[in-house]
Amino acid sequence: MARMKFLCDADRCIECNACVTACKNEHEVPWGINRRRVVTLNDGKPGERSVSMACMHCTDAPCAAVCPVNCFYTTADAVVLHSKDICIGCGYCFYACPFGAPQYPKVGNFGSRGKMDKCTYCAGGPEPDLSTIEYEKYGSNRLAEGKLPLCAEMCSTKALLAGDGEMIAEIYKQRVIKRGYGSGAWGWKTAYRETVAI
Amino acid sequence: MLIKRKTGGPGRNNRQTITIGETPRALDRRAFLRNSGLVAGGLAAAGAIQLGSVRKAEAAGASAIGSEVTVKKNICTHCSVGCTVTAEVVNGVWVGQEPSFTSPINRGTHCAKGAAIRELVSSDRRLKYPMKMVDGQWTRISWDQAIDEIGDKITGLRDKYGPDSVYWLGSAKFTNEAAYIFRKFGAFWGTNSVDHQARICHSTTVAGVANTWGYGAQTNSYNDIRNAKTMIILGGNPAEAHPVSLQHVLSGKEINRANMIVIDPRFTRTAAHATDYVRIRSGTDIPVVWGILWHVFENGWEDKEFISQRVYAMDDVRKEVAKWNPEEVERVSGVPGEQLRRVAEKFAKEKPATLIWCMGATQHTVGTANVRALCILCLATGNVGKPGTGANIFRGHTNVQGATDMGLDVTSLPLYYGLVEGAWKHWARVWDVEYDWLQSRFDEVPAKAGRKARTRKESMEAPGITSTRWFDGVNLPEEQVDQRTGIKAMMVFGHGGNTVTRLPEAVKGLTKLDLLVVADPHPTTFAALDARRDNTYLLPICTSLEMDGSRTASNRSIQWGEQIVKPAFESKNDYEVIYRLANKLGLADKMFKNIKVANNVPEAEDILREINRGGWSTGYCGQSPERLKAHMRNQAKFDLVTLRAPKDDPEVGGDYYGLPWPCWGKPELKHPGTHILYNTNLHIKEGGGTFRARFGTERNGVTLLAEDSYAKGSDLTDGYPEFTMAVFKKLGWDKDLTAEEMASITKTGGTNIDAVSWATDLSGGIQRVCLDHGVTPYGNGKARANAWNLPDPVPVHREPIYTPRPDLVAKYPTRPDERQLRMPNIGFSVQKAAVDRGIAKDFPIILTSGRLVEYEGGGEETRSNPWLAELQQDMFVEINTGDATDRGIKDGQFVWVSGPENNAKAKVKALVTDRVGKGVAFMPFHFSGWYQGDDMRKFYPHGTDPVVLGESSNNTTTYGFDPVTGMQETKCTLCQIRAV
Amino acid sequence: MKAFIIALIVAVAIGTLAATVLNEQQRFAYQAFATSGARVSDPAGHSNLVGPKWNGVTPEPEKPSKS
Amino acid sequence: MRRGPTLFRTLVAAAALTVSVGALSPALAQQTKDGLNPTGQNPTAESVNEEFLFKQDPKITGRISIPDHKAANLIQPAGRDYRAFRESWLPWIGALAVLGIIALLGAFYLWRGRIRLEPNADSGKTILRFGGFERFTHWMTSSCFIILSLSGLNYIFGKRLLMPLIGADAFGVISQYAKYSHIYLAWPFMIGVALMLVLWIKDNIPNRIDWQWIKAGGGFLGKGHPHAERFNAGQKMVFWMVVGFGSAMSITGLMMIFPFALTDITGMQVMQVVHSLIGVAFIAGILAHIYIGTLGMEGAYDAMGSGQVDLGWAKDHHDLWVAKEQAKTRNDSRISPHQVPAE
Repeated sequence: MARMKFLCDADRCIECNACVTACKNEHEVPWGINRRRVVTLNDGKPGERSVSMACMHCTDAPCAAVCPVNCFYTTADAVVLHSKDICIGCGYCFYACPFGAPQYPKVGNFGSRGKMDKCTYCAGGPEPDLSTIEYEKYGSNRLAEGKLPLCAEMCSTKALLAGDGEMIAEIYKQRVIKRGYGSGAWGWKTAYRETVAI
Repeated sequence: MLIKRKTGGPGRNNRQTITIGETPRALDRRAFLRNSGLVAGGLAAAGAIQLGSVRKAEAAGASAIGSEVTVKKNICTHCSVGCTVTAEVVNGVWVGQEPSFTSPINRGTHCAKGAAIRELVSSDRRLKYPMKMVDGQWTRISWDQAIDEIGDKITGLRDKYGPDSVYWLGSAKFTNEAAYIFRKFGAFWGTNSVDHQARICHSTTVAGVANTWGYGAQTNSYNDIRNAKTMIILGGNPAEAHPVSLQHVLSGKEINRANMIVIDPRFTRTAAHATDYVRIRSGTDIPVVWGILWHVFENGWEDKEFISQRVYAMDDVRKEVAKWNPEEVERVSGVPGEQLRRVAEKFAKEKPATLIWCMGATQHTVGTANVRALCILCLATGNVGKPGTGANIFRGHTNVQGATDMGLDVTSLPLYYGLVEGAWKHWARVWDVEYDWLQSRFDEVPAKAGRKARTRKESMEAPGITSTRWFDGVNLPEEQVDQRTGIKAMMVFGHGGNTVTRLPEAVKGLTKLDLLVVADPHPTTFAALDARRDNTYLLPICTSLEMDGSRTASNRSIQWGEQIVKPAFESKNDYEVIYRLANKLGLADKMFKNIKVANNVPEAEDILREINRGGWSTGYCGQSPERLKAHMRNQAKFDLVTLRAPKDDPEVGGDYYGLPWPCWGKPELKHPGTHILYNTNLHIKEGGGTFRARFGTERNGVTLLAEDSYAKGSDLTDGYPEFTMAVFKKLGWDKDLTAEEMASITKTGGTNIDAVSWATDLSGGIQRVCLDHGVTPYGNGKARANAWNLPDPVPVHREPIYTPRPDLVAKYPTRPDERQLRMPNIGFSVQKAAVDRGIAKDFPIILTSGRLVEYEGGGEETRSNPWLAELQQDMFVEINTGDATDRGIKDGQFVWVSGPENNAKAKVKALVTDRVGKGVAFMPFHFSGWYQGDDMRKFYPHGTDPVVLGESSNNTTTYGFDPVTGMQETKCTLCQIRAV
Repeated sequence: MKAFIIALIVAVAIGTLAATVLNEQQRFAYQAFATSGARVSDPAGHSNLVGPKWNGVTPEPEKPSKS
Repeated sequence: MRRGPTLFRTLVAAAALTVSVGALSPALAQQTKDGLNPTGQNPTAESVNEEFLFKQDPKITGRISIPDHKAANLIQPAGRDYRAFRESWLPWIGALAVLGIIALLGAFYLWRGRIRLEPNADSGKTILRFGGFERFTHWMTSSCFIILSLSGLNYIFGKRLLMPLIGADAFGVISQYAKYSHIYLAWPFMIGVALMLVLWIKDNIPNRIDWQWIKAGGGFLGKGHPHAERFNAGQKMVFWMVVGFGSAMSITGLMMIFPFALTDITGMQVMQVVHSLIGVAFIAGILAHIYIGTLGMEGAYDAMGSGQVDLGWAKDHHDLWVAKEQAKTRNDSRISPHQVPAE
């Protein structure tokens, strides 16, 4: 079974934000919730790199572990999803998440911030695949259609890779060997406790 | 490279395959629900409601519900890369976007704008119905009323002030067909004041490049950059302006381990990926290029064979370059000699090398000269006309190349036929109207201010007023404007109002206009500056995603876009609005004589056929709608790097993707198009070519024709002039023409058949015969290092009007005051005054401008798109950390940016960053809706205000125009920044 | 006992008051993450992901998924 | 056992490193000259990497254009440490604290049994120990505390104990309401703690008598009753525990109710850790308090029940206080210094 991962090749990422708007487009994500974002490091200085980040669908995901109501589950593709019916919007997952993925419809106070929302790896939620209710709560389910997350599919420079971890690691490895440099698989150590060895 | 999951088909079946291999820890979502046990109240019950999706169930092909998903392909309306947009449409609603993996240009990818483009057609901020301003209030009117009133008003203005009193501003977002009929409309109306955005982006490129080697366009393509071993990106930030192009740039960089040199005043997102970054002072491009060439010549790195065979007067350049020794270059531009030596060596020796430039090179008072210098750098190093080389000019809008080709330009007719009698007669023949009638439409201009009177014929051949100066055409005393009266009415189609410099003066101009018509999907800045009380109309136009037609990408590939959905709300497409207006004015029968019109909508395919019938000069003759549609159907067959389809393909065999012009001869000839211009290593039938013999055969006894250089397989093995019947007769090739072709040529030529040329022969016979002989119809000339017809035949450095280095002005002054394009250009006086008044002391910071990836152009459209607007919510100025500290400015706080003219000021947020050097500030130019500190949101018609508003960078920009094209200076002026 | 009952009533009253005040000052993500340059349309029309009332409650099922 | 301390170590290290980052950055900054920077770096070769950035700071932060500053954090591995604490440590600490105190009390009960009233001359008469407002304050705070602690424990143990019993959906709904009650009832609790502080602080200042009381084992261990004022040392400890833990819970709780208002993600994690650790300790402490106030000692409950206690009991346990009260009554005919008219 495939073990789905994201890998952002920072030596390709140009902070074009296509991944961000592709996500908005695909799932009709409202203003204020960013399932994916691009962070620029060392801005304006030589060595500047941008990295597109969303839920990394960690191995042994911290969000799932700390959730007081166990609303998370991991699919056979190793995608970390959650149930908005069970979620109580407590925000613990955000504290535990190394990548800042969880978002809430309301901000200001902890009380009634609504159900957590995060990147689903375009794999919907616990409702029946491709149902309206699934779409409305979690967005579309491209995985069930045999497609990959739209952010990666639309990445302007093919910096953001999505797919089976071993395959995308291999692609990245080939790239680094070909071009002679690479700033690494950002977040992999934290998310998957492994990195792409070149 | 992405991996599509191979297991299973779409939909539910696929899910099954996933659950089968379930690992013990993994939980299928249904299993998860099952395991969740006791169902509590209504919360979980929701899961049982409404099975089957309105949207994705169908998208996945699981046709549980009847309606079908149709897939439509169009072209992204933003930059010029030409990304294919694949839309999923259900019941006439655009419900989803899919990656266009088969497009050889974007290969499924998009930038932020392209990935969010679906929102454009359903945006709640669109203009929904025609509106008219009555006593300062926007009121809804019908289309019929709008066309009637506008038609009556412009007719009245024409009768009173002449046709030149109405200015026709077109759009780079037009399809080729709309651009073409807009230009045709201008001709039928009787004015040459028909312009569009190319004026303010690459007009200097078109002028400079065309004057060097023939055609003013990107010589190679985005894809071809993959072949380059060295690339210089000068004055461009494609990472933000053309993100998808970076896919090719970075792949090329990786595959070839290529040098990627970025020359820019700003450490851009592109520069972050460079192998060498050269920071220059804004406006010193020529010293830098000459500085590079100095090392090239000094070390003998130039391509001597190439120069002797294919370049005219390189020695004139050597003389100028000799002045730019490393010390002088460093003194003027700040770049140390050693670095430029490295750049020079790489560019000259690690070949193929390509030069990429954008508006950082073009938007200057020396824009044309900059472009010329860049071309000369390519010529000197032999980096033109081969894969991986060339001047890869990244243009700005989806169809700015096409709209330029279609003649939305004050100096030309469609397809670069100049405003000369022969050209007018050519188009009169194509249009099937009397030349004399066309001439009668133009104005007679009385003598004034010491200038001679102008006849109708002279008016017909006089370039119009540029879009950069339209408000000067309103504001200036009438005797200074070289036409009967100043401009009285603006007809603005798809063009933002905030994109021209000196906005405060544009506002003044707006108040004085007798009529303002804005035809656009959004109200635009023109409509929202609170400058007018009445005689203002807004016409809702659909986006080009809602219409059929072709678009020419920067690489000259022409792509057919099909209507994705019907025009939203009450909006209409450009074809219909132009047709209705022509109809109202009584011009429709003549204008659309040979074009099919159904329900007031001219058919795009038929317009393209008319373009094919007249577009010989640029090789727009072979791209029939049928061929273009076949290309869109067969996108997957084109090679990523060569853009060529395999020869054996039944539909598109051997073609280059999008039949990049020139695509010679009639469509039946099946010319493949020209991927790389001036490539002598290919037969012309395979897309080869030579430099264009456009400027005669010799000058002062020196030949202008190529020597010992010719395209592969050519019957003529030396330079040759462009082909006319006279030349044909000399060569005896006239016998190769068919009787039918001869009849057409005879009809065209009339009494002087010898003058019929490859560009005016409507039969296509001359081009066909040329192809058979392996020669380029336009001749085989030399590229010009000395363009004697330009103000600076060999580019020389001239300091910006507002320069931070007044000490250099004496040695490098701007050009003297002169009259250009019906207007005075008093740049010299302004520069002198600025130096005398010590402006550089009060305004010590260089202000430059540029693009953001999220927005485009004037930005009304993209700022109305919430998915994009969320990412850039505030107009800002990038200010160097040091400058910010000196002024006590913190990141994110509001500051006033003030400019040296009109007491201009702008309230923007500070973005403190080292992207800009000390003494440099940068502002993006996409914002509008705040004016000198005031929020103008309430002036937009209700509900049509863009999501994000901000100060326009042009509130603070200043005087300065290129002498050749009237290009404005946006990249180098001065400002002061203070905390609010 | 009276003190105990009153204590419970007052506790609930203060709790309710706190709930009201906290909910009152609660800000939607689209408000919190918008600046003075932007006027964001009320995303109530957006039925996706966060529910029509932006409270995380399951959206009305009869709403069309996209319009 | 290793991850818990790591979190705190990183926190300390974070503070220490903030200084050194400032020292490092000039080396990276561009050299500028006259508004120009023609230094010709090779931006590709100098690209930053994760390892380098983690050496500077335990979390990687950059620039982002959306106005959500949290989003500028790219990677914060401390989330893993937070998780390790919450999932590997906290349940054990919590269980140990709560079950441990129950076990201790059980053992104590078995050993000592219920401490009975010792009838003496004054038995049968009563004296007002807590006025109505005092009792109101106590019960408001304590009832809130019970709900807070139950809903609080639910965050830790709910999914382990309750969820398997009733299923995810029902548990989700219950937890949702538990969360609401936790947040909203925190307010009367905080008010209650504040009132207690005001009402009882003057009777709770530690003094020498307390020392004697402690030395005498509070009367639990030895024979006879050591002297005590209104509150003996044990009660004072409960008071200060309530005030101290209550304030700590309030501060950390408020920080969590208004997330990111005053602190960043690291701060939020620290608040979480502190809140939960003190929480379980508090629960354990209060369990002991409940024991001694009800089951553990006959007669003690009346103090908060009706407010009237057996005078004999009072004289045994709070002899100095009774003496003072009786002296007052003689002087100005008042029984209780805290009389509430409504009662």
